[in-house]
Amino acid sequence: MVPITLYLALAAVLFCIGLYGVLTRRHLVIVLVSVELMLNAVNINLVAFSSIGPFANITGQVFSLFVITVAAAEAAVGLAILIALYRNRKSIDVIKQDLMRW
Amino acid sequence: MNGELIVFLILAILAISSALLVIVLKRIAHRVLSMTFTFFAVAGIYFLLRAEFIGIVQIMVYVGALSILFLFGMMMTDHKLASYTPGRSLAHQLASFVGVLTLLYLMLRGIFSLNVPSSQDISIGTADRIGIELYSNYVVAFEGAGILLLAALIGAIVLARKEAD
Amino acid sequence: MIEFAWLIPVFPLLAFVLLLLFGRILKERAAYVGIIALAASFGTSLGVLFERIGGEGYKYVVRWITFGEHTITMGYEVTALNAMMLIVVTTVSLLVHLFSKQYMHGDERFPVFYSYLALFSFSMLGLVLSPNILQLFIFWELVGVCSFLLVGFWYFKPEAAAAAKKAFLTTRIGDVGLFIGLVLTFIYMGSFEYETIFAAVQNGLVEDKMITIIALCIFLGAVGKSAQFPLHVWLPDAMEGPTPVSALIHAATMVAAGVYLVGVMYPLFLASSTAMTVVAYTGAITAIFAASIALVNTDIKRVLAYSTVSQLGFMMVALGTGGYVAGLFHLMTHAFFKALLFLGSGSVIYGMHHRQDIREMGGLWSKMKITAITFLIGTLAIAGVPPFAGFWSKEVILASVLDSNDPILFTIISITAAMTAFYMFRLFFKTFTGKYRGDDHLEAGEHHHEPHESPSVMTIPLIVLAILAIFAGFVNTPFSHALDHFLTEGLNVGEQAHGASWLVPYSIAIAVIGIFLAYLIYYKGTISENFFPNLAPGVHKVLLNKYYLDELYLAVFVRPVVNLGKVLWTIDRFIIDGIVNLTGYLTKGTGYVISRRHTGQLQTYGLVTIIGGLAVIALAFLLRVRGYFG
Amino acid sequence: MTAFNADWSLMTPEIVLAILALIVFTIDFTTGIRGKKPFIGVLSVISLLITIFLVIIFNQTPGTITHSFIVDPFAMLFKIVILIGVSLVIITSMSYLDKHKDIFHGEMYSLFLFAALGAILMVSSADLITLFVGLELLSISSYCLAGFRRSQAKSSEAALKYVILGGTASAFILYGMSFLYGLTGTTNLVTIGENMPVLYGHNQYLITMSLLFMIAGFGFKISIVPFHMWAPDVYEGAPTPVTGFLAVVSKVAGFGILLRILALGFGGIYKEWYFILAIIAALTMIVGNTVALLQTNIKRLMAYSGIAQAGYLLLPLAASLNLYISLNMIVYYAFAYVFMTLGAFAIISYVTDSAETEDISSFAGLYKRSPFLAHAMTVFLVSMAGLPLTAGFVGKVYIFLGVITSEMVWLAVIMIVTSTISFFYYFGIIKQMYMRAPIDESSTLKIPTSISLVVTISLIGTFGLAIFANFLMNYMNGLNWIVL
Amino acid sequence: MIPNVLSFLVFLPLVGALVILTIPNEHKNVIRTVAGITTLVALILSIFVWNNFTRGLTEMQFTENFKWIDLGFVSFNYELGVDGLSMPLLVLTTIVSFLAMVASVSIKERVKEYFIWMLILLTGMLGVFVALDMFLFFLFFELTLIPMFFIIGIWGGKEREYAAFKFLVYTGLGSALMIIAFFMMFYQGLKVGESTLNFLRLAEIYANPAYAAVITNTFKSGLFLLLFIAFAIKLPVFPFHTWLPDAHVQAPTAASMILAGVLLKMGAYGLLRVGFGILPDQAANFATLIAILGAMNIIYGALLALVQKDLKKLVAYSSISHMGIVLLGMASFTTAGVQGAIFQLVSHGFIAALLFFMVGAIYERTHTRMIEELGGLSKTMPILAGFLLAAVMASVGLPGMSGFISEFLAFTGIFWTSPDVIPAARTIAVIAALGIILTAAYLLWAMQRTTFGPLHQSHAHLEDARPIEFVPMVCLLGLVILIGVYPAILGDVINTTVIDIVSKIGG
Repeated sequence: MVPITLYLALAAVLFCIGLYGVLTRRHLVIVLVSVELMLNAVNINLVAFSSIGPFANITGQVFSLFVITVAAAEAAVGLAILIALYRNRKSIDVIKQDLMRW
Repeated sequence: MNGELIVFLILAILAISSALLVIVLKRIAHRVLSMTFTFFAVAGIYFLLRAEFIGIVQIMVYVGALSILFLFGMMMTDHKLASYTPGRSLAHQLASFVGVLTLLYLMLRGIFSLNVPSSQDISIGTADRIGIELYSNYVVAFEGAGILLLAALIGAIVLARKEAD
Repeated sequence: MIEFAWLIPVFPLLAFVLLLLFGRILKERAAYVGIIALAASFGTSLGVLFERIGGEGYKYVVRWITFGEHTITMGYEVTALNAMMLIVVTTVSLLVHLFSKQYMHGDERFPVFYSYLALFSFSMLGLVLSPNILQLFIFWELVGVCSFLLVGFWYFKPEAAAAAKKAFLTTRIGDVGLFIGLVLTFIYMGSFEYETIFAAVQNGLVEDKMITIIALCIFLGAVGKSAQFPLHVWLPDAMEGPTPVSALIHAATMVAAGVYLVGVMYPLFLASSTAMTVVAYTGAITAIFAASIALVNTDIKRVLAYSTVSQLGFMMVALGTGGYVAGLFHLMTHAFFKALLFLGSGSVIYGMHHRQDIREMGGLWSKMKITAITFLIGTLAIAGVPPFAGFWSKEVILASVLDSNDPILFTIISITAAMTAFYMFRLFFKTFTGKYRGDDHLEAGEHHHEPHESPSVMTIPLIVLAILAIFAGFVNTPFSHALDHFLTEGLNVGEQAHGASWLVPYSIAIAVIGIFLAYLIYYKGTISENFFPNLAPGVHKVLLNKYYLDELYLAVFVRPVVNLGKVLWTIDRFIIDGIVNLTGYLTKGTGYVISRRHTGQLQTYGLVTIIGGLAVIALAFLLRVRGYFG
Repeated sequence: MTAFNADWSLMTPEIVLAILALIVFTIDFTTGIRGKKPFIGVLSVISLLITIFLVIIFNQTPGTITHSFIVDPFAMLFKIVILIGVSLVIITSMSYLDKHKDIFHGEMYSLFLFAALGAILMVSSADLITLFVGLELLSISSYCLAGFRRSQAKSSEAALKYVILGGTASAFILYGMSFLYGLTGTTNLVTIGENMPVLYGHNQYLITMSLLFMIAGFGFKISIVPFHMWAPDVYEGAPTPVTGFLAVVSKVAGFGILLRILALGFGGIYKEWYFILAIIAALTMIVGNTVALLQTNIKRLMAYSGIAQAGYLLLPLAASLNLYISLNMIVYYAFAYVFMTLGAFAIISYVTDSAETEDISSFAGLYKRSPFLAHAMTVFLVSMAGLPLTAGFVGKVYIFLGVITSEMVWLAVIMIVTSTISFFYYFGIIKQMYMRAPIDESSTLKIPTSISLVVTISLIGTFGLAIFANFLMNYMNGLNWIVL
Repeated sequence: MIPNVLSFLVFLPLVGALVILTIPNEHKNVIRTVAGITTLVALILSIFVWNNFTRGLTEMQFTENFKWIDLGFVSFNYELGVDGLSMPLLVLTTIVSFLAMVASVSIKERVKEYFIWMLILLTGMLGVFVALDMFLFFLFFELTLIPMFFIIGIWGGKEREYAAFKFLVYTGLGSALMIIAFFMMFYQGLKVGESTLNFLRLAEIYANPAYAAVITNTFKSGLFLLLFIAFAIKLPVFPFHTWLPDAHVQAPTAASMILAGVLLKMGAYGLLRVGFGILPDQAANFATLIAILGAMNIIYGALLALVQKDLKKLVAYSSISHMGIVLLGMASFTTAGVQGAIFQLVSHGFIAALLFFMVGAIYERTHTRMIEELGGLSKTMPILAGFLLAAVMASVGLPGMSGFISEFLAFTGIFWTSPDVIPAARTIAVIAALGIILTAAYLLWAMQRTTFGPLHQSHAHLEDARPIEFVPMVCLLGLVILIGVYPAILGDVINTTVIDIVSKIGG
């Protein structure tokens, strides 16, 4: 029987890796991937709580279902924007995306 | 019981390491691949948690759909960038690292301070239970999600559409 | 009749308004408006005087303002003193109006001049009629303004403009003293009404120290107005104004207001020996000081001006030594003969085509007889030769000084009297006797003007004044103290001194010495003009430069103040306002610094968000732990 | 009670709006993707108006569906604000779209409608899941809308920044929510709120953490410092009506939901978090107002001004007040904010388009080119600066009074001082309009009906709310805001 | 007896502005007339109020009151009323504004906007003087900022925009402090269960010893200091005065007239109404400070005026100097002093307006305000020069003109002050009295260099006063002299209120 804290810890780690990815990677696709990672971490939390949490019930898994849906939608939109941007700038280097500043 | 722990540790390590690979690898294809592994591992975690339905959804959506989507996205844009050295200034990377680490520390501290009895009986996340829950209490959200997907669809089409004609 | 006393100032006021509105139309006919108005006032005041001599007084007041439960009233009052003053003022004023008609002839601002004169007459008469000291102060200031206007009448002459400003400012200094004096009076005596004040003083409601302070403050006002040392500097400069103005304002009436003020407040002064001494010595110093300058000055009007200052000093001495009547008596006589002298000098200047330096004159006796004779009468009067008016008044002054048995004062006064006789006759001799020196000083292209006698409209006033200068003295002689009784009855001004019998010959002697010396130097020439200058060249130089007082004031008061202003302005602009602008810049600066974080790099944004978020939360909890937010 | 025997009439407005939105979309779909489609715009506005009407009808009586969907005055008022906002935005964009061929009209309108749907769904949901879905519906539509000028690099860039940071923010929110759920076993805010004090006793740290994660996430949506960094860029890049939409609708909706969570979920442990908001509010006002001083791009300037305004809106929450009074203030100011900001954006959208520059100088000499717009703009700016005879003034004074009565004088001082600073840039625009010569003297603007309509409505709103404030106030005073 | 006469009075200008809004730009004269008539009617109304104002009452008169915005725990009320303190200022406002309107004929471009702003400004100013509710007061107080910003910024001189912003933000900051103080005051009242924003009610509450435990003296003192600074900025008091020279100099003539004539008075009015009215004891405690600042203002302003090269700046600084007398009078806490302060408000209102008008008229002709570029103006424009001289004399405090009365009363007051209110009152007073000399010095010096002296060639042919210009000049001078000759006309209106204010200390 694995204690819930380990699951949560795993989630936390993944979340932070994702966050770090968002903050530092240059390749936009990877940045989007990192966002997905964060959402996955959230899911782990939800599922863990819903299975072996103090008040275990199914709601958490329903929640995670919605999260997955939204994540997918977000990824789709993100990539669409990515492509539109690529058309305009011929680059998906994050660092180059600073037409607007100050 | 220990077996479960071992499985968990394997999956966890797999997940974390492949997640790290997503960050550190050079070739973009490799990165997306390792991302897929991460998703797999996570799915495994779900099974470990007896959340079969979610696990399956995870595999279908993430491993199936999203990875492909990302690969497409990667192909439609240039992949030369992949060969770049990770170009953020060291200061930036360091700052991010410190920041994220602090955050992680705070989170873990909270997580390990958690003092609730984890319930022994594992509730099994079967499709029917989820379905009932979904259509009884969360029907509103469900409909909302439908619209959301439509909106995302429209948006994605409009944005990704070729400028021609 | 007496209840119509208010008409006396109103006539000139009407004239003023009339001239203000229609001056442009009236042109030189403006003179008649003024003359008629003054004549009317003169008539009325004669009537008032006779009734006052009949023994009745009159007072009428209306509420002026109420603050808290205090009420101040305004109105008019006829007393013995101001009945006398009314006559003096109206007479001289009327004559000056007449005189000016010719003297100012052809000046483009002729109507303006008359309107100013009218305004002055109004203010002066109002001053005289005031029932309380606040109202007196109000008119006091008004006459000051009139003097400012008239001195600066030829405003396009820089000297005139400067002189006007100087006159106003210098007197203003005194006025502030007076102002404070009034306020204190009101606070301690609860009223501005003379009776109330005097009653308060006599009943010892106010401690002596305060009485002294008040008296001195008020006296400061008098010092300013009556050009006493050290505030006398404005009067000589004021001679930049038209000569009739000098005669009216800076000889006969306004400058005497200071003396009049002391006279009016006399019981207050009497109550403080300190104040009396100060008055006496200020007067004495002024007298000899001015006289000494007059010895060497060569501008006919300025000599007269200094003599005025000196004579006012005499009056102060008199008042300071308890000679209430003496002072005011001299005030009256002086008004007449000094007006005479000024108008005389005016006539001379007119005859000399507006040249004023006595070194360019001489020998005018033959050329302008009436002027010369009347001028001589004036000179004799001021020199104190019996039976002319000046003699009598000066005699009483000496009497009261002697009575105060203060040897220093007595000597000063005696010497000054002698000096007076001397410089006046120096003036007379150099102007009217000897040969005409006008042509010696002709500049290139300037052709000879033959000096000529002035027309009758100018000489008639001279004659009238000459007569007054002769006979005015008889109202109060050692043999008949008419004025004495008239002024002092029902008034607590102390016992009036009536000098020892030897005073008459003594004062005559003094006068004669002065005259004789002048005769020797400037008529006979047995002593060279340069004898005394060579004797003590330093002194002569100092005297010529009026003791360098103007320069001193400039260096000690004017320049430092202006510089202080400049310094403060710099501070104001660069420090006080600087701070204001700096705050603005700092705010902008903050904005700039912050905005630089918006680099357009979304990952920077994320980073800032994370770090910032952590920081904010840390800060929040830190403050919480520190016990803020309860 | 399950969903099957619930009183669905409560949801009428949402359902109707959803249907109408779909109809609009279908019509657009059937009429081809290109070309002008003003009728679609009109349709959308009509459907929104219908929804407002329905909201007023059906949301009078409080009620709930399976505790996941609540109808209460709070929800109703926020819905009205939001719907009004969206309608104004759509009307504005009708004239905007005429000028910009590269935008697909129908889709834009549909997305606006979906976003509106998401927003109103969000503000009346008391369940984390419903709430989250609504939020994402709003957000995702906004991401797309921000990038709608596909030919413009700036637009795409804005969308990109928005989607990535927005996604991260969602992740934060969700992470926070996951703990909330885990520790209570329910996603229902009401239940959570009931257990909160006890829960806090046990897991103080985790609760605080989850709260902070949510504050961070929602803070991003309502762009408060330090979660505001994205706003200026996105506002600048997005099509102007969309900027208006972001500045008003998403912000107000975000406030609504933040309020809902804090009030319902964490109301019990109020003392444990208000001070954080206080500090955030202070920072927000300072940063927003000071940085705005230097802006030359009008949309960017409005972004910072919007940040500052968010600070003011946050104050009632930060100040430890009676909840209902805070709600009074926020709702009143929200109304004021909608009118003055959207009025301003309508003008900005039109003026910047006709000048083909977004620099403030595009307003130069506007008083000559179009007095009406100039005067109207003046009114809106004055209102935003919080000067008299406008709704902004009343609202600001009201909030200020509240802050004072909560004994947070330092906060009050910061508020009033920063809003004085804001005079600089608001009147800087006025300076351009009245004290600078127009770039070309001749050009007088022909104002399209749609713009003048929006401006007029906003003008009426801005003045009306001030002079007849009492109607709204009286109504709100009588309210039992939140049904528990 | 007109019902709600005050509301009519206050909002009439606003209506006028709306009317003008409907008139097309090119009908300049129509616009001018409408504006003029509106202001004239306002003037007549105010005089009507003045006449029906019952002397000798401490109560507010012509009161109006209804709940405007009810916030549950408090309500912003629409409460108007006048008493002896506000009555004269009300009339002052209408008079000066009307004359300013007349003086505005010199405005040639953007006439419509100009008059609209002027009228809105008038509403604001009138409102300030009649509002009894703190919120309302603040509203009108702030309202005056906007039009003045536009008027300075559009029709002003070279540095107009800088001046406009400085005025806006600086005085805006002042009102910010004010509203903080107001609401803290309200909140303390709320604590003792009295929810009101009404000045008079608050005065009662703060005077009530029963509440002393909650409304502590330290709190009151802090409050008063805050209020003082807030109003000091408007008044203005050294060192918060630096906005004034810029604003006054840059503003167009009419605006300068209003700025100096009315706007400054709002600060003093606020100080009297709120500071002295509600916190009399604290005011008394700070009396020394106020008196010192007053003396400082007098001397400082005078010294700076002495060295100004720009005639208008000189007048501006003279305004600062004259406001010092107001402070001095207030601080004395004697009937004489306070009445003197109010007299000074009114008299300076007229005199400053007149001076600024004269300066404006001269500038209009000579196109310079630099003193050394002027000179000998009496030659070419005797009438204007004459009026300028009269104005200067009034400003110097010549008896027979209103300035003297206020100076006299104020100084009597400060000399009268009991030592326990102000320890060194007399020293301060004597120092301040030197200011009188300085005033005479700088004004006469300016006269000597502008109207006197040799004529400046470039001004050989200048047109003298136009008929229209006689209206402001004669009216203002007439009023100055009227008050100077028969001060009771003003004194009787204020006296009772003054007694009331003074009686409050130590109560």
